[in-house]
Amino acid sequence: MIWLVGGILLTTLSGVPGLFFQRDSHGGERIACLLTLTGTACGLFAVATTLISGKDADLELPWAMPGGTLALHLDPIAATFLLPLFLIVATGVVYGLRYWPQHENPTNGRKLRLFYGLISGAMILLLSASNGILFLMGWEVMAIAGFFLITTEEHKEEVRRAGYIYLIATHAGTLALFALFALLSQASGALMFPVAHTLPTAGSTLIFLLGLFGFGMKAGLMPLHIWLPGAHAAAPSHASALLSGVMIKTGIYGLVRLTSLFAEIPAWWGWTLLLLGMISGIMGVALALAQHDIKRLLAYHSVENIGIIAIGLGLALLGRSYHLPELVALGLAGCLLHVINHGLFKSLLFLSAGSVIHAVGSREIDHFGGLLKRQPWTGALFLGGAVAISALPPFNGFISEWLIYLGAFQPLKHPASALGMAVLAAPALALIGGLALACFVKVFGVTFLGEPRSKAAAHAHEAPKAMIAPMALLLAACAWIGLLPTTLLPLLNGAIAGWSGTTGSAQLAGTFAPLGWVSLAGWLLLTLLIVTGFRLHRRSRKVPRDVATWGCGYRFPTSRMQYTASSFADSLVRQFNFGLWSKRHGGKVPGLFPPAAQFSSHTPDAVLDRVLFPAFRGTARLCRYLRARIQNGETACYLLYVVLTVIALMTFLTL
Amino acid sequence: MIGRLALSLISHLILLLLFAPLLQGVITKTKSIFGGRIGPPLLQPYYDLARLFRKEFIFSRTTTWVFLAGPVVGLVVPLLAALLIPFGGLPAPISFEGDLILFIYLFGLSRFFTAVAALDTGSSFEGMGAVREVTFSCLAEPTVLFALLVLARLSDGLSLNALLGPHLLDAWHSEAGASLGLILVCLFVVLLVENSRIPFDDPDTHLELTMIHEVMVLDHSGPALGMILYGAALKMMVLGALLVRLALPWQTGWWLSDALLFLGGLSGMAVLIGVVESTMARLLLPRVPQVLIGTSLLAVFALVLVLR
Amino acid sequence: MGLTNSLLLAVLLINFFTLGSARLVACIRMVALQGALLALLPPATHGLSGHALFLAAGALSFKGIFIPWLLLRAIREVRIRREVEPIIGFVPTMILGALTTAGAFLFADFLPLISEHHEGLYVPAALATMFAGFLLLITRRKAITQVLGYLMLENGIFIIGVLLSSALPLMVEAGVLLDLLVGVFVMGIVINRINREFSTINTERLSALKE
Amino acid sequence: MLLLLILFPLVIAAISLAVPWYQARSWLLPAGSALHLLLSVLLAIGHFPATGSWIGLDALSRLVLVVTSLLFFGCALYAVGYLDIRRDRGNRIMVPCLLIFLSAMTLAVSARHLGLMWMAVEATTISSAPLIYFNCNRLSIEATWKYLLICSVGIALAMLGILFIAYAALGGGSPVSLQLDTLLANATSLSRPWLHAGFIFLLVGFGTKMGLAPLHTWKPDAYGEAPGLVGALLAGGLTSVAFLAILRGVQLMTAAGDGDMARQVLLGMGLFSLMLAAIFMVRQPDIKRMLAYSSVEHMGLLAIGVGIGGPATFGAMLHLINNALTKGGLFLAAGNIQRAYDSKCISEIRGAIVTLPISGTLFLAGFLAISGSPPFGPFVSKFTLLRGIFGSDRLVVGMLVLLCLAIVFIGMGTTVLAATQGEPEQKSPLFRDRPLLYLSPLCFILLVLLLGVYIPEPLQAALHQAAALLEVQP
Repeated sequence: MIWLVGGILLTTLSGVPGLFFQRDSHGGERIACLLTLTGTACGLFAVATTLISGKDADLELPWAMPGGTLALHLDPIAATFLLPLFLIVATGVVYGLRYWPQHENPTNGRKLRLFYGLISGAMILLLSASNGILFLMGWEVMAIAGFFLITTEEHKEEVRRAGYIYLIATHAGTLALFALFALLSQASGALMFPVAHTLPTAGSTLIFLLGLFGFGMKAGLMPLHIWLPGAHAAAPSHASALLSGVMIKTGIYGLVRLTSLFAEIPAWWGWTLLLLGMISGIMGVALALAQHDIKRLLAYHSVENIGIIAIGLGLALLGRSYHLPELVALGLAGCLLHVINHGLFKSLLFLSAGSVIHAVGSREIDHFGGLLKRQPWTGALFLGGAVAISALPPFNGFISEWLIYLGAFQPLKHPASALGMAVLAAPALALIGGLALACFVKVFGVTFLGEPRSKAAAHAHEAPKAMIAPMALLLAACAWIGLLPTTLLPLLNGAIAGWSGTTGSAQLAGTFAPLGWVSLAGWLLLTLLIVTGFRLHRRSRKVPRDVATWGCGYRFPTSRMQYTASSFADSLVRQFNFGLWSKRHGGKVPGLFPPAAQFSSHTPDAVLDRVLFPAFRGTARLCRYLRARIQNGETACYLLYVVLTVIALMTFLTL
Repeated sequence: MIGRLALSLISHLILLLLFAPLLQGVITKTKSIFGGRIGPPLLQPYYDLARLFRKEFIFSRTTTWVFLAGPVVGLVVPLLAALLIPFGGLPAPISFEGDLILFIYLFGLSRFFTAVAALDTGSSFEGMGAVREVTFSCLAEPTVLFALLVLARLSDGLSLNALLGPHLLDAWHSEAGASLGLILVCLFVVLLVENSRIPFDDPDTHLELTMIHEVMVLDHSGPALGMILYGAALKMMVLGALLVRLALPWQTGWWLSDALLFLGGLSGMAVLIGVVESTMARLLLPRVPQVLIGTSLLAVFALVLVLR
Repeated sequence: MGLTNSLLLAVLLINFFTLGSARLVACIRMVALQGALLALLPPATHGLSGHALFLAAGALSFKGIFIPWLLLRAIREVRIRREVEPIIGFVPTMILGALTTAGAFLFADFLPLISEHHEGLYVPAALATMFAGFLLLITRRKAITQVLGYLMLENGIFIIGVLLSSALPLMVEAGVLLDLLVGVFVMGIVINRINREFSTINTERLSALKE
Repeated sequence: MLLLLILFPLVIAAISLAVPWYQARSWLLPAGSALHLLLSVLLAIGHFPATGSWIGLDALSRLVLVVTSLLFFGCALYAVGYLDIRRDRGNRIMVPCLLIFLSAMTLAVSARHLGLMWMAVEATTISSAPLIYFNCNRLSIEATWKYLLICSVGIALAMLGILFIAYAALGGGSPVSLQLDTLLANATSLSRPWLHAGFIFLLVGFGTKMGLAPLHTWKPDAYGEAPGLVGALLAGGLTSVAFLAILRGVQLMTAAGDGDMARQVLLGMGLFSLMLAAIFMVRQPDIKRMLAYSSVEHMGLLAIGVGIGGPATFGAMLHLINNALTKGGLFLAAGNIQRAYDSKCISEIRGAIVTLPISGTLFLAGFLAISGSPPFGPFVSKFTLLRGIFGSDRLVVGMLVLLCLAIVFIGMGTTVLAATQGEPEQKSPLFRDRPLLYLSPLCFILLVLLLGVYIPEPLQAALHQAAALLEVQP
C-alpha cells in the first residue's frame, strides 16, 4: 500500500515543480512527465501485487479530522477502475509533451500540467478511499481540477461557458453526495465505508436516489449529461481523454461501490438504471450522430457508452434482486469490462482526434478530409479505435457488449417473473451498436478519406512519434482485451465475488460465458483477414493509382462535392427528430434552374438548450424581480422587516 | 472429435463456397421467366466471378488501403459467419453460448468496412450509398434481435445451434407457431434489406441515384469487385440458412438428405425472392425506414406472444 | 399607582399626537414632552430616592431637552422642509397605531408583572410606545423623522427599564447611552448637510443603494 | 490580563492620534494587533487565568476571541498597504477607529455580563460607522446611515431583551443580576414568559447585527461601500461576535430547559436566511454585495447548525472559524480587484486572474473554499453540519439546505467566474499586486486550506468544549 500512497503523492504533485520554471523552458514539463510516469508505475505495482496476492489490501492511518481516517482499501472492484486509469494517465502525459508543449503555450501550459497531475492523483485517491470524507475530498478535488483542465484556454468564451456549466453540474452532484454520505454514515454509524452487503434496505431509497443523481451527474447519464459535451470539447485533447476515459467512470465506480454495500437490492433500482442506460445509450448515440464537431461527437459517444455500462449494471442489480447469479456475473462483468474498454478506446479516439486537430487547426469534421494519406499512423489508429467503439470483433468493445447481451438473454430462462422486460436491453443494444457504427463510418470517412476539404487539411502533417506511440499503446491494449479476454477473468471474477455478496456468485469461466471461444473466433477472423488481405495486397501492389474517381458522368468533380457530415447524418437524424429537434438550414432546391443552395444541420442539446436554459432564465428573472422588491433601498421598508420579524417570533412564542 | 469437427467444417465450407453464387442465378432466372425472357444461364454468376478474378485492378488516385479492406472484410466475414450457423440439419462446426451475437456483429464489421471503402473514393454517389446502407441496416438490427429473442425463448441454449435445433418442429405446432410465423416474415424482410433486394434496393438498376449497395462498389474493379460479389453471394446464403432452417425444421440425421433439404430450401427461397422482385416495385427511399420500423414492431409483437 | 398610570396614559396619548402630526417641529416637541413625562416615571415608581432622581434628571436632560434641541437646530441650520412626508397617510398611521396599541395590551397579558408592579400599565405602554416609534420609522420618509421614531422606540424601552431601575442600577443608565447614538445620528446629518459636497444631494431620502 | 487586552488597543489608539508621521501611525495597527493576537492566543490556551464575574473567557469566547484577533491582525497588515495608497483619505480616523473597534470586540467577546456585552456591541457599532464612511461619498454616507439606523434599532431591541431577562429573574424571585454565571445557575427559576420574550428580542437585536435574514438589509450596502478590509472585519469578526451574543441567549434558554424552542427559532431564521441569500445571489453583478449575501448565507448556516444541535453544533463552531477566515480573504482580495478596475461590478471586471495574478487567484480560491469545496476548511465544517442535519433525521431541512447551497453556488459561480476568467479589456491596470496587499488574504486562504486537511487536536477539543457549552441542560 505504501506504493499506492507514493503513487498518489507523486502524481498529485507532478505539476508543482513546473511552477518554478521559466514560462518557456522544457524542464517543468519533463519533470512532470517523469513524476507522473513514476507515480503511475508505483500505483500499478501496488495494484498488481494486491491482485496477485489475491487478498484485499488495507491501509489505515489516523487523521486529525472529525470522523475522518486516512483509510485506503484496494480490492478487485477498485483495481478494475485503477488499471485503465494508470495506462491512460501515463499515455496522456507523454502525448501532452508534444501536443501541448510549454514553449508553445507559455500562458497555460503550467496550469494544465498542474491540474492534470492533481486530477490524476485525486482519482487514484478516491478510487482507493474507504472513508467518506477522504472519498469526498478526492471527488471534489478531481471535480475542480477537471474544471481547470476544461478552462485551460479560458480566453475563449465558449470554453468559459463549458467550464461554467461543468462546474455547476459537478457541484450539484457533489452536494447530493454530501447528503448521501451523511445518510450513509448515519445508517452505518461511522464515516468509514461499511462492510459490503451489510446495510439494510430500509431507508435506502433516498440514499440510492442521491447516489443516482450525484454519481449519475458525473458519469453523464442522460438526462444528467448536460455538462459533458461542452466540457469534453473544450479541454485539450489529452485532458479530454482523461475526463472521458477515466473521470466519468468514477461516477460508475460510485454506483458500483454504493450498491455493493447493501444486503438486498430492491428491484426498482435495477429497472431504473436499465431504463436510464437505454435512454442514454440511444439518445447519446443519436445526438452524437448529429454533431459535426469531432470532440463534441466523441463526447456524446461517452454518454452512449455510459448508457451501455449502466445497462450492464442495471442487469446485474436485477440479478441480485431476483437472485440470479449468472445474470449478476454477466451484467457486472460486462459493465466493468466496458468501463475498462471505453476508457481505452475513447482515450485512443480523443488522442488521435487531438493529433488531427493539432494538424488541421479545427474541430469541424467538414474541414478535414483525405487525412489518411497525410497522417497514415493517426488514421490507422483512429480506425482501430472506431472499430473498437462500434463494438465490432475482434476488438475489446465487442467482448464487453457480448457479455451484456448474454446477460440480457438470461431473463428468458426465468419465465414466471416480471424480469422478462429486461430482454429489451438486447434490441436496444443492437440499435445503439448500429447507430454507433453509422456514426463512426461518418467520422472516419469524412475525416480521413476522400479528398481534403480545406487547405489546412491538404497541408496537414503526421503527428510526431511521441504522440503516435501512446496511441499505439492504447490500441494494443484494445486488441489485447479483444483477442485474449480470458486474461482478465481473474480480475473480473474477483470483482463479481466482491460485489454480488449473498446472491451467490457465478464465476465467468463457466459454460454460460465461453470467452475462450470468442477469443478463438477473434483469432480466426484476424488470421483470415490478414491472409486474404495480404494476398489481395500482393496482387494489387504494382497497380498505379492514377485515375480519377468515377464521377457518374460528371466531368469536373471537386472536393466540395463529397458527402458532408451533415448530409451523411441527415437520413438517420431525421428518424430521431422527435428527441433531437435538429435545426436544418437550407436543403431545398427550388425551381427548374435552381440558384446556389446549401444544407447544414445543427443539433443543440435536448436537455441543456431546450429545458434547462429556459428554466434557469425564468428563475433568474423571478429572483431579480423578488430582489428588487425586497431590497428596495428604503430604510423604512427594512425596518418594517425588523418589526415583522419581531411580531412573527412573538406570535410563534405565544402560540 | 477433431475428425468430426474437421468433417463438419469441410462440408460446411464446400456447400457454402460451391452453392452460394447459384442463388443469384436462380433469382435472375426466376425474374427472367416472370419477364417472359429466357435470361442468362443459371451458372452465369460463376462465369462472371471467374472473369472478374482474371481482370486487373484500377484504382482511383483518391483511394488508400482502406479501399481494399472493404472487399477483404466483405469476403471473410460471411465465411466466418457460415461456420457459426447450422445449414439445415447440419449443425454448425463452431458453436458456443452467445455465438449469435458474434454472428450479428460480424456482419456489422463487414458493413463498416464496405461503407468506409465506399467513402474512400471521395465520390458523393458512393457516400450516398454508404449512408443508405448504414441507415437501413441499423434500423433492421433490432428486428433481428427480437427474432433471436423469440428463438432463444423457445430453446434452452444461446448458441445458434441450440436456437435452430430440432425442437423448432414441435414449436411450430405449439402456441409459439404464430410467433415463429411472424419472425419468419420479419427475417425475410431483413434478408431483403441486408442483401439489397427489391423492394428496398434494386441490384440491377442503372441509375446511381437510386442505388444503395451497388453504388458503394462503383469504383471497385477486377478481383476486388469479384470478392465483393462473391462475398455478397455468401452473405445471402448464410442469412438464408437462418431463414431456411426456421421454415423447414426437419432433420433426418443423414448428411446427404439434410444437405439436399437445405439446398432445396435455399433454392425455394431464391425463387421466392425472384417472385418478390418481379411482382413488387421499389419503395420510395423515405418509405424504407417506415417499413423497417413496422417490421420491428411485428417482431416485438412476436416476442410479446412468446413471453406471455 | 394612580400617578404612574396617568403618566403612562399621557405617554400613550402623545404617541397618537405624534403619529397624527403633520408638522415636523410639533412632532419634535411632542417627543420632547414625552421624554419629559417619562423623566417623572422613576420617582413615581420607586419613590423619591436619590437614584430615582438622578435617573429622572438624566432622562429629562437628554430626552426632554438636549436631543430635541439638537433636532430643532438641525432643522433650522440645514433648512429641512417643515412638513412630515408620510409614506402612508396620517389616518391609516393612526389606525395602525391604535391596532398596535390594542395588540400591546393583548400581548401584555402574556407577561405577568410581579405583585409590586401589579396593575401598572408599564408593559402595554412600553410596547405601544415602541410600536408607535416603529410606525414613525416605517411610515415616514425623512431621515430626521426616523430619528424621532428611534427616540420614541427608546422611550418605550425606558419604561421597562424603570421597572428594573432599583434592581439593576447600572443597566438603566446604560440605556440612556442609547441617546448618545441619537446624538451621533443628528450630528452626522448636520455635518454632512453643511458639507458643500452634499448640498445638491437629497439626503432626506437616502435610497440609492438597492438591488 | 484580560482587562489589559481590552484596554491596550485604546491606549494605542490614543497614541496614534498623537503620532505625527503617517507611516508610523499606519504601522501602529499591525504592531498593536500582533500584540493583541499574541496575548489572546496565550489567554486562549490557558496561559493566564481569565475568569471573572464581569469579564472572563469560556470555551466559546476563547474561540471567537482568537479568530477575531487573527482576522484583525491580517486586516491590520493589509491596512498598512491600503492606507499607503489611500493617502487622499488620510489615516487619522481609520487607525484609531479600527483600534477602538478591536477593543470593543474584545470586550464584547469576553464580557460575562449581559449588560456589559450589550454596551460593547453598541460600541462596535459606533466605532465601525466612521470606517464604513471612509470613502466619504454619497453612497457611503447612505450605507453608513442605514447601518447605523438599522443596527441601532436592533441594539435597542437587544437592550429590551436584556431588560426582559432581568425582569424574568425578578419575576422568578431569584437574585436580579445580569451576570451570566448567576443567570445560568438560577436559570430554572426564571419566569418563563419574560425569558422567552427576552430571548426573542435578544435574537432579533443581535440577529440584526449578525445579519440573519430578514434583518440583514444593511449588510450589502455597508459591505459594498466600505473598504475591503472593513468588510472583512465586519463579515468575519463582528458577525461572529454578534453570533456569540446570540449563543449566550441560547445557553440561557438551554439551561432553563427551553433549549428546543430557542433552537427551533434559530433553525427557522437560519433556513430563511439561506433561502433569501440564495435568491439574492442569482446573477448578482456586484462582487462585494455578493460577498455580503454570502455572509448572510453563512450566518444562516451557523444558525442552522446551532438550531439542529448535537454534532451540527460542532460543525457550526468549526464553520465560524472557516467562515471568518475565508470571508476575510475574499473581502481583501475583492478590495484589490475593485482597486484594479475601479469598479466592483462584473460588467467592468474581466480576467482578474490576468490583471492581478495573486489576488484574482485568491478570489477564485476563496470562492471555491466558501462554497464548500475540499480541500478547504469550509468543506469539513459544512459536511459535518450536514451530517448533523441528516443524523437528526431532518431530511426536509437537509434537502432544503442542499438546494439553497446549490443555488448559491450557481449564483456566486456566475459572478466570480465572470470576474476572474477571460481577457481583461484594459491592458495597463490601475493597480498591481503588492506584497502588503496580498499577503494577508494569501495567509487566510492558506490557513483555510490547512484547516481543510488537518484540524489540530487542541482545536478539536476546544471546538468540542464550545459546542458542549451550548448543550448544558438544567
